[in-house]
Amino acid sequence: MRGALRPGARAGLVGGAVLVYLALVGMLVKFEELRLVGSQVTRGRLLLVLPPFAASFFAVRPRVIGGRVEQPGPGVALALGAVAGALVGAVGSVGLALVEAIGVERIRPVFVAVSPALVETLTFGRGAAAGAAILVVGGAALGAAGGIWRAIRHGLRRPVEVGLLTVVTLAMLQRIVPFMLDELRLERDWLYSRATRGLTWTGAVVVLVVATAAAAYVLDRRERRALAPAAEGRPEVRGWRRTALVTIAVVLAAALPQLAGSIVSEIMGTVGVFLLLALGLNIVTGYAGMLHLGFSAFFLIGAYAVALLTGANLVTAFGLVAPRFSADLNFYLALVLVVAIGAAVGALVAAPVLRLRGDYLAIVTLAFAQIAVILATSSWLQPITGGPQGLRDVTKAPLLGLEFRSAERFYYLVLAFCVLAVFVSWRLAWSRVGRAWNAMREDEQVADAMGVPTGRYKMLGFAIGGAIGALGGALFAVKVGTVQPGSFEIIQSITVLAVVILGGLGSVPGVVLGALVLLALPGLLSQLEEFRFLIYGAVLVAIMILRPQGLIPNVRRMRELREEERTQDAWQQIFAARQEREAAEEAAEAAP
Amino acid sequence: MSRLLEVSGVVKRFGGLAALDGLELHVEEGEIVSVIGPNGAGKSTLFNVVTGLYPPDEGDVRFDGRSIVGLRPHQITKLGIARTFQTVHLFANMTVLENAMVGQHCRTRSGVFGAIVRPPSTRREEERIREVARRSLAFFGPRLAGYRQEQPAFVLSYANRRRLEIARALATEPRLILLDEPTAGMNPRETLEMRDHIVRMRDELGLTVVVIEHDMRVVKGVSDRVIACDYGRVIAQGTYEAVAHDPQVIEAYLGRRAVG
Amino acid sequence: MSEEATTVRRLGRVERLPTRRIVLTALSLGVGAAVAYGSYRTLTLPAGARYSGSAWRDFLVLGIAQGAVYALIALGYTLVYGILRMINFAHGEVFMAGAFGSFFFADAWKESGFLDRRPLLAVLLLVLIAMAVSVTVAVLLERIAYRPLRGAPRLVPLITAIGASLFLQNTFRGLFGAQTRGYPKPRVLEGTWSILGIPVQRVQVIVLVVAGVALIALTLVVARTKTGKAMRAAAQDQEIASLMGIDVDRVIVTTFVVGGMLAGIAGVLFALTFGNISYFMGFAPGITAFTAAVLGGIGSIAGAAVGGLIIGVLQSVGPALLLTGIHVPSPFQLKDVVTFLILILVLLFRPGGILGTGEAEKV
Amino acid sequence: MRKRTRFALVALVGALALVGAACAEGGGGGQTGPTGGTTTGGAADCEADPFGCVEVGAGEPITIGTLLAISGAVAFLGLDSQYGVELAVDYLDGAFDGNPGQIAGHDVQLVNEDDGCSAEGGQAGATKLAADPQMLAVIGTSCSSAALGVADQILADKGIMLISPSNTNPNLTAEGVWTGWYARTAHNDKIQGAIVANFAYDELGARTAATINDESPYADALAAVFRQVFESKGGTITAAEAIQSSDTDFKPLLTSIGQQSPDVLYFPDFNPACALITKQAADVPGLKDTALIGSDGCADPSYTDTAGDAADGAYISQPDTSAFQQGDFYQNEFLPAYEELVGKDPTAAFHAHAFDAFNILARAIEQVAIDNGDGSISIPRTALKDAVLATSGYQGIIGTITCNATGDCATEVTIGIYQVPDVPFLDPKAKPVFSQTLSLEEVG
Repeated sequence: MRGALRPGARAGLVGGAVLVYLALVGMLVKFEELRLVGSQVTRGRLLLVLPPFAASFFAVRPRVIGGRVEQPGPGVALALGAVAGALVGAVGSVGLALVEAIGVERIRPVFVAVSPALVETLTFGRGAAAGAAILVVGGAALGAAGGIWRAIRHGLRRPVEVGLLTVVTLAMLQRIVPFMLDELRLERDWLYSRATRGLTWTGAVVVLVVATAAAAYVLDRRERRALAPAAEGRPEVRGWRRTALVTIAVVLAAALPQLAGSIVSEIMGTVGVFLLLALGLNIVTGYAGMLHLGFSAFFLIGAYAVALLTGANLVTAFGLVAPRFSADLNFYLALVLVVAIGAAVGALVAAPVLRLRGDYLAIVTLAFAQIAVILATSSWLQPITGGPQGLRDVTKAPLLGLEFRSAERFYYLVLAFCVLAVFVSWRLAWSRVGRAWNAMREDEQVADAMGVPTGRYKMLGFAIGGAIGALGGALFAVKVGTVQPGSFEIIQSITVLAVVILGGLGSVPGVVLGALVLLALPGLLSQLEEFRFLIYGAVLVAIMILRPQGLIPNVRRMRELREEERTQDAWQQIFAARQEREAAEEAAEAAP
Repeated sequence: MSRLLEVSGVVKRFGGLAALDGLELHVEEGEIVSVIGPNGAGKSTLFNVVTGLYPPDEGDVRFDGRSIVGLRPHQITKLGIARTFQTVHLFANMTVLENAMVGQHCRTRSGVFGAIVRPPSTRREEERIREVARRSLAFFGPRLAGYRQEQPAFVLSYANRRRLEIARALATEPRLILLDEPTAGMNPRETLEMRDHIVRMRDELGLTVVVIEHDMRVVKGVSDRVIACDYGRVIAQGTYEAVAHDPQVIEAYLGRRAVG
Repeated sequence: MSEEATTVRRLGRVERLPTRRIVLTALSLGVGAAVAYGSYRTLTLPAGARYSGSAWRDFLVLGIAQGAVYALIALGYTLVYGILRMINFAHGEVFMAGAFGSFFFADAWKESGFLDRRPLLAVLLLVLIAMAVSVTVAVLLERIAYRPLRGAPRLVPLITAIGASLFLQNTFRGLFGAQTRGYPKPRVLEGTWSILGIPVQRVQVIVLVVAGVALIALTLVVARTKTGKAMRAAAQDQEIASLMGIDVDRVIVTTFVVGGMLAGIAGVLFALTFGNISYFMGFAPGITAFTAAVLGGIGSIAGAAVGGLIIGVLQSVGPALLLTGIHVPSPFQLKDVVTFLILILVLLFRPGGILGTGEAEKV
Repeated sequence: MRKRTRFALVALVGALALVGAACAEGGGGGQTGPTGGTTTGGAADCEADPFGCVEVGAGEPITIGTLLAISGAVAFLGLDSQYGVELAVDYLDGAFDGNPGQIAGHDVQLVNEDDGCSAEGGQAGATKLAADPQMLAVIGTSCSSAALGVADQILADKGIMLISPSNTNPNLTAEGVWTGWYARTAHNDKIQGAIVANFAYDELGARTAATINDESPYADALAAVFRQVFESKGGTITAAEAIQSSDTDFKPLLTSIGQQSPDVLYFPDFNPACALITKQAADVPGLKDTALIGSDGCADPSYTDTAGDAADGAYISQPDTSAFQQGDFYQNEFLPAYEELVGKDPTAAFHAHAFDAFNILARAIEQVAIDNGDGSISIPRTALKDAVLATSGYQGIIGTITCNATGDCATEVTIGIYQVPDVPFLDPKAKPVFSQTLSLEEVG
């Protein structure tokens, strides 16, 4: 029995550590205020409930024992869960006791989040002893619930999980969805309360029921389809469905500002700008295989170039003045120049460093980006770049009398260029040029020996990547209307690289999805306030561990993966066969 | 017959060690020449120098009468020299067909504009690339045909990887092909098959072939002429029989008497 | 001769001239001329505007001290890179963690007077504490963020490293607050000591001594001990090393432990030199140290040390020497530009870094 | 695969929720939406107001946004202001007791966004805040770059007042740039720059000066104003240097400045740069007799913590709040409450400005809110803006607040020059060595 409870103890301690972490880092208190459902379910309370529940959920996970998957039965699950949950509570109580013993005022100079408010939260306003008791007992109860939950049949559990997740998501989006509903002129008071701003209980229940039912239906259908033998003629159906899906996607993309309103348009505008950058980087890193850590340099070049070419003003302490060099071109004319500049700079930077191996190239590109930012900030170039204060009054890209000032309009501008860039990327991928890049990425020397002029193709990759990146920069300048060096720090390069790798190196749909996930999610979840980057970092780590090949791996890597699965299958078969044999031998031995 | 390849006085040093030490050899058009010699004799270095991967320290390499020293590997490939590698180097994640299509790179020219706009000329060219690649793969009969062409290269068996590497070289439409141990790691049946293919390369495709080979049955079966190397020099050349009985060659292979 | 000509013609666009060599030569000549000109103009400025000899000496000493800290951080990058071929972007945060961890003790000991009473012991203890904290963070980092990705595509751990870096920064902000804090220094370390007749900041002396000892210790460990051998073996080829009975996982953990220890030392030295810490402090030195590791030849221990020193000196001497004379406003703002340009130049001529191996790929 | 399905499901359920909502509307729902709510007293005002009214139903909170730099390297600045706002909400009932007070009988709901201290951060945050039809006003931004031409314009387009506690860039309230919906309790750089120049030239008798500014627009502008005024008075600028705020090693730079031995070195930066400059300047022979002057960006305890003894005798320019500190509110009530909330001394100098900004806003709301008699109120947007801009003679922590025609509410600013260790962030009763009051008109 002691051995059996070990996973519970381990999960409980980890869960306790998480609870303490959440408390110390200040999330528990900070998140208290936001109400998710009614006035009872708050973000902070949800956070408090989560560790014991999750700990027991993990404690009760199926284990592979002796090659067989074993799912603990309900009784064991209950016990294990309760142990795990109680331990989480106990760890919290120990922390609480420590705080009481040492005194809040003495801990606080070190751990700033240990405040009377935190103690209040953790003791539920009832004093230390009662608080500790509540933590342990409540933890055990939650843990037991978590254990039982895990023991429930998958087919029942899954839909409810989806339902709950939906409720929480909608509640977290309380500063977006209600306004969307408003803009669509839909009644929303039944769903979102005006007093708490969160979901109403009615709304939450309705959403839960609907989402659960929908999930159950979909999951059930999928399972059944998976079991059914492949029907004939399905490829055509698929083709038809794909067309329909693409059509729906296009219509949705086109109607997005009308449907979703300004916040989503704004976020999508940012996503679009970064998508352009990511597509550019995807050509350099994904197609041609050269690690580029300083892609924000093209972003900067595009933005400054368009600002200077279309007559933006310098910001100084004494008002706005014209930069020392500038032109007053039409935006679209300027854009052609900007793209050319981006390509030229890309090629020029690449030229001297073509021989460098991957990581050295990475640091050189990083240096290149740093140099660009420092020069843009410098007093030396201030008469042109405006130094720290930058340039403002960038053109709003008037086209036939139409300006792209509002987030909704800008969305269309950036959408158009994104579609263009996706098209170009896609065409390039499946062409002689794309093949040459691919060969180079696989093995540079052999590609050279097979007749691919690798130097030229590297430069070409940099040039095209740079051109697309500069285009992104130009649109960024139009979007913000202001160009400042602070917008082009290294972190932007890193974000773009993360988009490409997260999405799947070399995969255009992957890059699109990566941009949506990495840039839209933090924008949407602004509920996380100052903890945004903390959670962003954690999510980045988690996603990469769970899906190292990217969200949508490119076709070539997908093949690689299937192969892995196949080998795994083979191993399992061998393993199973051996087990069978061993079992038979054992049986034979046991027989008299 | 004219001299297609002429290597004269080539020296290539790595650190203090001379892998090629004043190597002299030539290959006539339409010939099949085997290069033999013990490990470290400089055979692969010879290929690397000829194909431009290593610049020679001294000496000259002439192809079809012109010096090709200082040219980049892709330029040499474009002139008509193709090669395979001692250890297989495929583009593992590309399909079999794509691997062969890369070989056509130097014979085609459509660029970024063509890729994006895809005018009729590009489409025709792409069609041609595909055609040549298929033909090169078809050289090995059913081995690399059919569904295999859409598979990624890394799923191929070892022998097929060797074959694909040769097919990729053939797809560059060379005049001279350099094969670096094409039968290494193959079983006896596959080895014999490869021997026939080497002969077919000259007879059917009209290629000049230089092959580095350890398997003496193959060497005997294909060679018009055999060149034996040791210490970066040619120690004997001539017919198989002559070279095989050359005392210097025998000594090189059977080991030198230790000094003293 | 005529044959040559026909070849060139037939090759068409194909170049025969070693373009690269020409470009490189032109570039080096240009840069050399610019450096010479800039230095000449600076050194011949009118007497009032010219730097005195002691100013140059101070620049140099400062650069070396700063460089020693960079070198310690750079070693963390180099060690991890050597074995995992991965840029550990979160290493700057490991460094920050050490400085932060020791801060609270330093602060308390300043209050209690222990720091001034027994400065040597106190600093030693601070270093140990910082090492402990940094090692903990480094090992957790490896366990949670990197180990599950062993064998994943090469760039993937780079992203988890970035994620971990953000996570750690914000964790420290949440735990200990957002503001910059003053890091106390034992009174003994105020002021200067005279070494060979040159007045040197006492803290800088400590920095140089500690960094030197750490470097020598590390070199000995890697060269002499069994663990060191295992590390070198794993750096050569993990697979073979594991076949030879080396527990590669353990070697990797050891690497992170060693890197963490050095980062912890660097953290305290940095905090003592500049007297302040903040949760953001790891980022900029991290990038610089990484640059130093590459400049010296990433994967090479001596390279990291040399790279760190060169970068330190370049940053403090470079802008003054090269830019003042040609009247670029605010030359020190451009110190990173100077540093990075020199880095690029070095890599052009020595693609493997100053002490790096060329590592020619074999076909 | 599993995950993708889950995302798809979430999307599907979202769509279903929309459909559900549509049905609810069709069926009448049975709940009353405030948009259709009846207004009695304020109907005329609301109709007259080009931006209409914000209707706050009975029991519903008043929504006020903050748009401050709460993450990244400048989090210390934005969080400090945010705490100021939170304390102001707490103090609405006249006591710092942890229980929030009310405005016009309604709770206050704060919606916090991050301005990222950048133009694009300001744009994203302002767009999100502006999308909320209930959004009445926003306290922000922390950084001038987030407001200038970005947040100020986006919010103005929606008739949402933006009141900044810490923007000091002169352009924001400059003729032709001011949006009409922007006000600030922070002092215009023009005043601080001018007073520091006066102090240096007249009081210290300095004739040569050097400046060091970091890459923030704040520092760049302040240093520029200082240089201009100092030169216009007849002084000479020997060096106008710039640094990166992440730099730690300023010795070479200071040595080069020391070549000219200027009488004054002005560095309007943030810590740790301020502190490191001060500390390292002590070791530079050329700067032995140079007076060091930092700005309000330097004014927090880490300045002296880091610089140590080297800071002794250095000057810090910051708003002279001594007159009000003697009133004890700041010392005896505000600061303890701040420490209670945050667990630390203030990290920056603008919490008081944020507190005051919120209070003039709250006062204006009280003034213009129209009580509909049923517990709901209507707040006309334009009237609210006018009421804020009409603030006159309000006694805040930072002094008497009177807004001028272009939104500068700290119009008569008293900047004190303090000398370490006699500085407010070390000794709350500190007295400045020099104090001057200038109005915006005087500095032009």
